[in-house]
Amino acid sequence: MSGLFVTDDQIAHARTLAREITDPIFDLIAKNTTVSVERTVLRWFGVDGVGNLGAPLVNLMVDRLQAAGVLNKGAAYWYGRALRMGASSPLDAVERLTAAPLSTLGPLPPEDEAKLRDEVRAEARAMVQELKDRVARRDDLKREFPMAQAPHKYLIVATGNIFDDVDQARAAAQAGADVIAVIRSTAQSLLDYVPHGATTEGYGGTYATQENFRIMREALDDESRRLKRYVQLTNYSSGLCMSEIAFCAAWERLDMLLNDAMYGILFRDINMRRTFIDQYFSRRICAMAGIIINTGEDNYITTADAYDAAHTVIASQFINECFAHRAGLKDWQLGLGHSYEIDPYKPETLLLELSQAMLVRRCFPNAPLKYMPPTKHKETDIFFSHAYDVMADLVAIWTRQGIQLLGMMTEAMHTPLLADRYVALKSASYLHRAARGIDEEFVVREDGKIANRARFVFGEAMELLEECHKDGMVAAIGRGRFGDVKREETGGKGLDGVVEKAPEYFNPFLELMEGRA
Amino acid sequence: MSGLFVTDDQIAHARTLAREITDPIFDLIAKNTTVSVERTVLRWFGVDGVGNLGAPLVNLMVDRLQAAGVLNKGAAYWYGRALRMGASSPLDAVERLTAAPLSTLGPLPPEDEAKLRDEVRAEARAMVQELKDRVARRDDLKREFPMAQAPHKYLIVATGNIFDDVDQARAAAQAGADVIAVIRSTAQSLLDYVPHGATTEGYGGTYATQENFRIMREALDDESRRLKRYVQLTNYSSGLCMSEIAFCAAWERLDMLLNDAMYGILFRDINMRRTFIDQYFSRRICAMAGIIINTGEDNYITTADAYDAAHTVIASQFINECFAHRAGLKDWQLGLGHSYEIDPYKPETLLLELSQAMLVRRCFPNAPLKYMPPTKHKETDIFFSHAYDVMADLVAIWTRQGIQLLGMMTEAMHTPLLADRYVALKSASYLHRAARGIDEEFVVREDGKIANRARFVFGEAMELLEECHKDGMVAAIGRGRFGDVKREETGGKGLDGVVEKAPEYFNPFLELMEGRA
Amino acid sequence: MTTHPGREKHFIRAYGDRRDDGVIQLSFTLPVTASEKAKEAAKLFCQKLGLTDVKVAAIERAAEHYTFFVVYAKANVVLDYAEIDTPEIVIKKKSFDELNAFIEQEIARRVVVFGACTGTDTHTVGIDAILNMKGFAGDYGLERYPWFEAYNLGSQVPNAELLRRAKEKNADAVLVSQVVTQRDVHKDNSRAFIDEAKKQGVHGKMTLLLGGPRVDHKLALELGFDAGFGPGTKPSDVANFVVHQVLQRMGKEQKGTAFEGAPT
Amino acid sequence: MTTHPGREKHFIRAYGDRRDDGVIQLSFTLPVTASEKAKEAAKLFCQKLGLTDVKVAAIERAAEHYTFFVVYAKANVVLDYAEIDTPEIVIKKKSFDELNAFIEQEIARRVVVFGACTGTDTHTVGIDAILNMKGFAGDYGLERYPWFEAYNLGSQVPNAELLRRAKEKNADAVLVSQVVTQRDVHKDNSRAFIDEAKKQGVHGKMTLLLGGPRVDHKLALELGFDAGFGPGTKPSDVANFVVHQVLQRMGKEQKGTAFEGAPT
Ligand code: B12
Ligand code: B12
Ligand SMILES: Cc1ncc(COP(=O)(O)O)c(C=O)c1O
Ligand SMILES: Cc1ncc(COP(=O)(O)O)c(C=O)c1O
Repeated sequence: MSGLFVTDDQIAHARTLAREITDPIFDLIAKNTTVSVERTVLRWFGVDGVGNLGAPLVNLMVDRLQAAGVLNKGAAYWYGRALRMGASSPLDAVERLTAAPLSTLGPLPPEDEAKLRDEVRAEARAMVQELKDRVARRDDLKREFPMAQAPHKYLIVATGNIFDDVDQARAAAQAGADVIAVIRSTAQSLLDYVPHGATTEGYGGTYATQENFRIMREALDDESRRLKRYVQLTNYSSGLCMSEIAFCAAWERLDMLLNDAMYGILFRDINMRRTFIDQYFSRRICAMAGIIINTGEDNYITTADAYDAAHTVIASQFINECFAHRAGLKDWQLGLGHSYEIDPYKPETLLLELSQAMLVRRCFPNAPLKYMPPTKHKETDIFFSHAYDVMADLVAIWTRQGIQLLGMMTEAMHTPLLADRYVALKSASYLHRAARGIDEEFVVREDGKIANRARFVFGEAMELLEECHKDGMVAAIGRGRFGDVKREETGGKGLDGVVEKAPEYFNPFLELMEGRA
Repeated sequence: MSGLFVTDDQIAHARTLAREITDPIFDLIAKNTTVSVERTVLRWFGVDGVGNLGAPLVNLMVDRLQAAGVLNKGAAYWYGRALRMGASSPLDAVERLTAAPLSTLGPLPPEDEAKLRDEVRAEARAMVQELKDRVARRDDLKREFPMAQAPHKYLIVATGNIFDDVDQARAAAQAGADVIAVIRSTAQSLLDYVPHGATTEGYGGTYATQENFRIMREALDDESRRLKRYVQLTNYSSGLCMSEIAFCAAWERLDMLLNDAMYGILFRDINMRRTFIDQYFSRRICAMAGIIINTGEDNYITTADAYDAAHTVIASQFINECFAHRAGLKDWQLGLGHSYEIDPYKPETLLLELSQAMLVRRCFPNAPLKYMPPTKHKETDIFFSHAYDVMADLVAIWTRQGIQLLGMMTEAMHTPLLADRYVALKSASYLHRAARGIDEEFVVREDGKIANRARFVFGEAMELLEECHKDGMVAAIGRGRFGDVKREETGGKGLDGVVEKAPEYFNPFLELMEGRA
Repeated sequence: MTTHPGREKHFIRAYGDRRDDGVIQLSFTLPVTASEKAKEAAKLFCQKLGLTDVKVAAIERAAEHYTFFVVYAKANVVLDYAEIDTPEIVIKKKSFDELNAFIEQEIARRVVVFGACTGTDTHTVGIDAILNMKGFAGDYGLERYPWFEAYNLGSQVPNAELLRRAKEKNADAVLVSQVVTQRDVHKDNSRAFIDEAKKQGVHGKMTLLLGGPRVDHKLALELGFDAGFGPGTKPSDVANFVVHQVLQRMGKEQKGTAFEGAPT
Repeated sequence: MTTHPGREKHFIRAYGDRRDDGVIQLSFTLPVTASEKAKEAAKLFCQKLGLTDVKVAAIERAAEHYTFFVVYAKANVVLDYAEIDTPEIVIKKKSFDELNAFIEQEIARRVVVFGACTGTDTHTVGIDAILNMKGFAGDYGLERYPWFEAYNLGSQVPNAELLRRAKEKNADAVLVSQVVTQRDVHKDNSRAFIDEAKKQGVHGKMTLLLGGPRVDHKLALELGFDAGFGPGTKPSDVANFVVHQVLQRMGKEQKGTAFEGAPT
């Protein structure tokens, strides 16, 4: 692919721009924390469960710290204080902390402060090790039962009831699914807490809870053994609880997570600062837990027109990649999102889609990429929609997508029926079998429509990156450059959950993940 | 395409072989006529209608001539004699001829013989002119309402009832069909006469009759005007009445005909000699009437395995082409048949199918080609079968097929429902729109699997041609080289309808069509 | 649409390959393991639907304990097409310019509309198509009409807030979009909207419209809206409808007048 | 296949997205012009089939006067899966070698079979798959069995001729293939075959088998054959069946013994 469409220098320049575009955001990230990051810290120490009124204990504790104006020291610090107060368990620590008049607790003597930090660090190190051990178990299973060849066929289940989801996930796996995604209940991303326990009611999907993750992964472990083929699990972390969900997912050995640096901002009207800070911590966790992230650029072209906005996908991928690299993610973990979404009534759409997918491959040769099927222009005529999906299957195998969401012929109507998944899997298997290696059969003409379109889109993407570079991400988002959606820096949900770090801010997990401890 | 896979010399060599392979067959053709050829001559003079028992008048007359042992002079000669006996009309001529004791009619004085021939020739010339005028009307309509871009989407109707067929043909045209084929009733090819009049009963299809042709073409003329897009009509001429049906089709302004030099031999066990002689006269008519012929190589790989027998298709196409050229057909009239029939459970079938279709394109760059969809490996799972058809749509547009039969998702079950055609048309239109021009976007790698496979298949085809060249067509067919079907030169139906020409054999239409008069 | 004077009977059946052959296609899944027995069950299933000539074409092992079937069969259902009612069109739909001119003359003030995707639904593409400048399928959105004053509040707007804001501006119409329909969440939310409208005392005063891919006029009426708009709705349909409603509320047009493009 | 001791009830419904939701998919064409009225007709059509929650998803203009519909709806059909009968397997199917050895020992002569595609049908691929060396899907054809003597007469063979030739060789079984089924031509031809067999006095003496993509065991029995074989039949199924038949005719096995691979 090297040399195709654009020069390596042009691509390197895009990466430089992305780095400089994200620089100011990394300042912001360095200086601030959020309620969700702090809740994640507590979860990692083992604080689980819910209070009397159903609110998670981590929320009770962090809300209290925030109300007392001391969250800026970091929940880990207060957790340590609680331990020193004699807490016998994380739960006990929560109780002690929520009971004590925090604001009155001044700093300890310097040596005690240091000791506290050392103790807490030691515990954090142990918890990180435990996480790593859990992840290692997943990797063992993967080695024992290797996955099928890419593109990994990604199927969603979305009954609302985790037990029904398990049934359907097993069925999908038996029919050939490589990755199961449990779609979240509508608007969960706007909840500033992670629901608790196994859930059986949801709209448009099932709540993402740690227990649901555990139940599903357990079922898929079992199914992987039966099928002698490792079946991956994914869920969604973008939203107000990005890092907490990342933690739950890591702990429960999920394989992938939908995790985008900007999705919450654009599509859920979550505050920018909040999102940028949360995504960083969540990605650090993904990096450590060997979770493949899936970004959401495909969403841009469900609102904006896929032909006109093709360049926004590319520009955003460079930015998302940079955010990811700076959070320690490796290329193999980057399921950068894009999709087959151009209006099928336009001429030469297969050329256009190939052009776009090849351009993405060209720019990100080592990333698995996550390819989405047509959704917006799907018709209720299931036979047409099926044919339409088949072409996306072709482009996926042609451009060696690592992860391919299978299109559903009933996309325009309802969340998939069991049979819809079966139909999609059977056709995608056929396409993958039939067209595997097709990319090696042809040389793309540099003077053709595919190449010209790719160069044009890349050029527009560069302009957009230049604009972001010049005026800043905030301004570009403000102008609706991504997905036709405009957002303000101080607008949206969750800004009140952003807290400026105190100079003595303490987060041993971050230290460990950043390699500072 | 020039230079792709094989050299121009290799292709030229294949053509030389084909020519030499067909040489002995052209001797046979020159020396013999058949009952069907002679019936065609009478039809052309306007002998129409059926006798008391429903047998066509041309059959009554030719059977009588044959019984009397005088058919070797040619039906035209006896038609001339009847005229000289005072026949006032073709019908009257039939009556006089069938009444007179033919065997007793010795030759006329030489100058009368010459005069008779001149008169008959003059009439033949007039009838040829009338045919040409009719064809010109078709061409005018085509100019007024230009056809859609190729691949021309070819759809079949097969109700058994010509009036229902009309309904469905109109519906298909409205939904986007470019060519309508009326499938013949099962086993019509084995009838040694052409049924008469409009028919409403048939199995697996509708009888091919001149009146049915007229009815359908009239309906499509009307539909072409309404849609402002010329809609073509085709039918089947292979069989025991190959040339008669060709005449009926030419007269009724059909646009295409299924017409293969060997189909009847292989798939209907019709005698070889009979078929070779009939095909020649029928193709002469097609050449004159601007009818595009469709050959039947696709059938080989419904009986033999499509992967193993790929080369038989290529070899046969060279032979069919040669037969066609030698009957005056131009390249634009050669709808050489091939198809997308490889078992879809094999790996890399898209590469294999592309290879085959590109090879055919490479060998016959100026022929429209007729591409058939998958049939044999179609499943009763209509959703899978639909996806499978979609890939054939892709290969069709990619390799610029002139004529594309659309696959039916219900192929494995029943002759198409109205809805099946609609579904196929909508998807094929999408594919044609989406992938038009894709061939110009890529250069095929000469070291890839596609090219290697093409060269391998071409090599095998050359071997088969060499074998036919060395041992003769008859021997090759005897060994089951084509379609896994073995036939003997004197086996099969219809050999008794072959008649050696007398030295004074007279056929003014043949003279005209061969440019000898 | 064919009209049937004097309501002559017009019997129709399903058309497979011949008039009145009744052939239809079905597919469904049964929670059983693929087998001959499963096939028999599929056949029986169709027979219980009153189908005859049942051909269980495909028996696909969708999963260990699920079998997917494709069936062709005959439905012995006959309908009298003449009996199916659709309102007769009385007033022709007005074009963009005609409608603006008409409002200027007949209403003499800008028509105010508010719209949003309410509840937890975030699918704004539909309501944007109706309200935003750009419109839908080449048909301008209401913001583009000089004689409309259109407010699009976006997605996930609480019902109460949408109504409150509409009331503040004395809106003529409120447009609610509902796209997520799983387990009838759109109906629940729509009912909640109507309850809220009653509470705020605007029900029956403002024109309340419901729209979305699984919305139809009948459903919307049942839920207490003035009209419902389904897939493929054009902004101009909505604009025309709202203007007719305003005229009717002004007493300038008879209630229930049928017009072209009206929801059915 | 699950067995249900004591025939416990085992109720099943269609499974769409949830157990027992009853969701099924339909598609069909009505001979009317695409319109709202047509949509209403499609809905009514489905309701007349007893379906509820009818969602007419797609209304496609298949032609001027034909509309194609895709519908999702709920079928309120419940089946007791335990009530569906399938014979219990008593004898295991024998492999190629086992069967040959078995014939040698128990029958002690070659089993003679004749096969053809009769009437006007020219689809030989199916009968070839059963009889020819090559066989089908890796399973050898009867010609390959040393203890079978198989004659394949090809296609378009008149019924009378097939029977005559089989009688001449004292055949144990005659195999008829019927692939073209339009307007039940296969049934007509099969009936004609049975009439001819009666006329020639071989009915009830030789084993008569019918096969083809739309053939099933039930249908074949109804038509007067000893068995019917449908799509996916393997030559070994047929070989085993014929051997059981011969044994039964010899009185070495009880009539009606159920065995693995028997037609159902
Ligand atoms: C684009 C899209 C998204 C985008 C939305 C972006 C945005 N800002 O709108 C994104 C990616 C964010 C998204 C997310 C989700 N989506 Co979504 N999405 C779609 C998709 C692909 C297209 C919808 C669309 O834009 N249609 C085009 C518009 C123009 O059509 P329309 O909405 O029908 O509008 C027309 C008419 O209905 C009418 N109309 C609509 N509203 C109104 C209002 C009034 C007053 C009037 C007069 C007319 C009117 O006029 C419009 C023009 O004609 C559909 C699948 C499909 N192809 O339909 C799924 C779909 C709607 N989504 C679905 C789901 C489940 C979700 C999620 C809940 C999934 C999840 N759990 O993560 C999420 C969360 C959404 C939430 N909380 O609401 C399901 C809904 C299933 C169901 N029937 O309940 C669908 C059907 C996909 C599927 N098959 O599963 N989605
Ligand atoms: C190949 C083929 C042809 C070839 C046949 C070549 C040949 N020598 O056999 C050609 C191209 C010549 C052809 C022609 C026609 N065909 Co055709 N053809 C097919 C096709 C694509 C595949 C059939 C096949 O080979 N299947 C593979 C074999 C292995 O499967 P099978 O036959 O079911 O056999 C298995 C079992 O059923 C069983 N079995 C079968 N017979 C027997 C017998 C016994 C005793 C036993 C125990 C078991 C057994 O065992 C086999 C192995 O498991 C089908 C469509 C499809 N995909 O099914 C159409 C199809 C069968 N053809 C069809 C038609 C209409 C025709 C024509 C009549 C069309 C026309 N008017 O021109 C002609 C004429 C045929 C005639 N006069 O009979 C229709 C039949 C419609 C219907 N249901 O009535 C089909 C379904 C296509 C369609 N959808 O329209 N055809
Ligand atoms: C990157 C990303 N995150 C999250 C989601 C889903 O989020 P929500 O639960 O808010 O619908 C999506 C949906 O497509 C996504 O692309
Ligand atoms: C070349 C050719 N001729 C004729 C036919 C049909 O002939 P028949 O009417 O004998 O089935 C076919 C069928 O595919 C064909 O390919």
